[in-house]
Amino acid sequence: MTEAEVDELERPLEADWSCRVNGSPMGDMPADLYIPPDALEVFLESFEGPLDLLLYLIRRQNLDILSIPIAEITRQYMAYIEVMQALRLELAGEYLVMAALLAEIKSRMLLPRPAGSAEDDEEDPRLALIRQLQEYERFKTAAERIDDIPRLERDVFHAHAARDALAAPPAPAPALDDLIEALVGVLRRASLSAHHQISAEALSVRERMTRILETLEHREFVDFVSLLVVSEGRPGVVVAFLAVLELSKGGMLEWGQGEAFGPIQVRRRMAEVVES
Amino acid sequence: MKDREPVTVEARTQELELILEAVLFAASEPVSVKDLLAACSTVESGGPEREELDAALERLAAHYLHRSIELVRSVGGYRFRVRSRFSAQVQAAQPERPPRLSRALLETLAIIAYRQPVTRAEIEDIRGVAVSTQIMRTLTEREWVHVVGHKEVPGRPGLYATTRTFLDDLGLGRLDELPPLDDLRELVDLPSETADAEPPLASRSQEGEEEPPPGS
Amino acid sequence: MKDREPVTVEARTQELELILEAVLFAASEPVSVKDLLAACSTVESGGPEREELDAALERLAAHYLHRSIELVRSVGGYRFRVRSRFSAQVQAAQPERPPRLSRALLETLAIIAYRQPVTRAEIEDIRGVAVSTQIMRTLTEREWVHVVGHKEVPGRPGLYATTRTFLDDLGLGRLDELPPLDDLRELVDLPSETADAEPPLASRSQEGEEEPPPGS
Repeated sequence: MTEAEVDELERPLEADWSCRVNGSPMGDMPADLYIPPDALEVFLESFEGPLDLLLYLIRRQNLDILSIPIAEITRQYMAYIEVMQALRLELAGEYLVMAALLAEIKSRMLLPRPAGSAEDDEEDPRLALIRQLQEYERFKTAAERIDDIPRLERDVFHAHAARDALAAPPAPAPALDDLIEALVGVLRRASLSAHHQISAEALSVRERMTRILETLEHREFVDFVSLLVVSEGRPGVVVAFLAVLELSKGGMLEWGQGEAFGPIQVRRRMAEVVES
Repeated sequence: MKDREPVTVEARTQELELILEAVLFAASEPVSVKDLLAACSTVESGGPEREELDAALERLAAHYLHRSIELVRSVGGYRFRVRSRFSAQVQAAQPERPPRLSRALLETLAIIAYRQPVTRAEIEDIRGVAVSTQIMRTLTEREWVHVVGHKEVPGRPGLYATTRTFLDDLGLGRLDELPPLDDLRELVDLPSETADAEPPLASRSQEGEEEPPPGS
Repeated sequence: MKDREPVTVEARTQELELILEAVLFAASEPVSVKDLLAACSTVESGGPEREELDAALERLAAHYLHRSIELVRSVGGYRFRVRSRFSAQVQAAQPERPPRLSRALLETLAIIAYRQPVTRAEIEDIRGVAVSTQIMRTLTEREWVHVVGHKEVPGRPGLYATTRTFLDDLGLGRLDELPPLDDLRELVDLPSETADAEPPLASRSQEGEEEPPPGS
């Protein structure tokens, strides 16, 4: 049973408090416990603890704890505990501790007090308990008031609109490390075959392949030699040459020679269909 | 004042108003003046000063004067909310109502609110029962309470306090706007006196559960 | 049609519109027609039929025609949303954390960087999984890769290469400032020596069209 349900049940039940319904009293139940046993279980479960129960008993008696015999309160309290046990409710240790405390107070009240000096030292054993009860009651009331304050999503509603039509901010460029890590992941996954797959070609060759393709974008023949940039020195020429070979092998270049011994020309190869 | 065409001024004001509207409806929290200014800084003719922003906010509020929502200002900034007279309709549209908070949770919350910073053991002393871990977890997950430190006693227990979210959710600006804690009540009184002593806020019917009729 | 005074009808329609407005702004999910009807059932003159609800929704949508938000219908029902043209302003006010680049995207980008010019099929062979069109679109939109030509094989697939922007964003001057593949392979080989015994995961990549380069 949820707490909410308990709360729901609590109110009608209290209205019936003084009525006897199905009134078969149980065992040693005190004479004023006129609650049907089924409802009693709900009723007792609704107490938040021994202080709550004790507070209820005292308020119900409408008596000053200082002026009533503690014995009476103790008797009633113990009766409730017995009922709880009879109903096989899970009896929290706190209830039993409270019962013990009440019994202790009762016993101390019975002891004759030595006259004179000791009177000031020894406080009335009921005082500490009363302070605790009073303190608890303040917060019990405060809790109810907090619950009464209009609360967001129960009584008060904010107005908002969905953001899903809004464009998300673009992801930042990857860090070099992220890129490397991703590639290492691919290589690792590809395991042995990766050695054949991703060959250790110099990146400069791959880059030059891209640049040559970009240069040849317009599909006009250019002088092959013009692709070999002499100003980059020998390594540059070699890189460009390898790039041209790679592209040719991939079927991406087309060769031509306008005249015998004329300059060797090269252009991007296009499918025949696209032409005309 | 810069010399702008009247038409341009009108268009600009209208644009500022719409930007504010977009930002306020998109946000899930109150939006600070600083953030509103940042949003408006994207406007072509240059971002507004505080004064112009306030004027645009007023215009926006006026636009919703006869609608079901209102522009409100809270501690954190501005936000739109549904006018309270439509609360019942909003609740009616919700297939499941939010669950009631248990008394145990509310009492724990009240003790933290009024006694903060407070340890779990101190809460348990006041309530006279153990505080379940579930309750502390619920309060923490709702972001109503958090641990603000540790008490320098053996075990260094956490010290709990309420959060800004707690105040926001209750529509309070400051902690001392909570209803004041009652003075200690004498444990002797008549039910009628009891009722008189309580402030009107707590006049809900549930108060009834405290005092059964004396004549039982 | 029931015989109501015109004024009453007008007032009723207005009230329905406001109720819908309240409910739709309070909700964090689309609100179903059923729930909207439930909210409207509280109206004095009796809850509306579906037809009247639709009319009220239309009125409400019209009211926001020139505002920064719009009433939209989606699968679950109706909801308000901020118009996309205010994306930048909302971002400026409350920056969202940008999404992280996915692993799949990073891998694709890395392969293009090291194997350019390269076709999508070749990337898929190396990764062992299909490359989504979304990834290629994102990479192209960010101007990190572009098509530099077409491979003269059936279908004439595009050849992808990285751009100057890609190098700039990575803070590189030239592509060969990327760590050489051989270094990376060492990284891979060291921990995966035991894994060599395992059957290659990317078995479909073995049909590799690419032969090893002449120089290796």
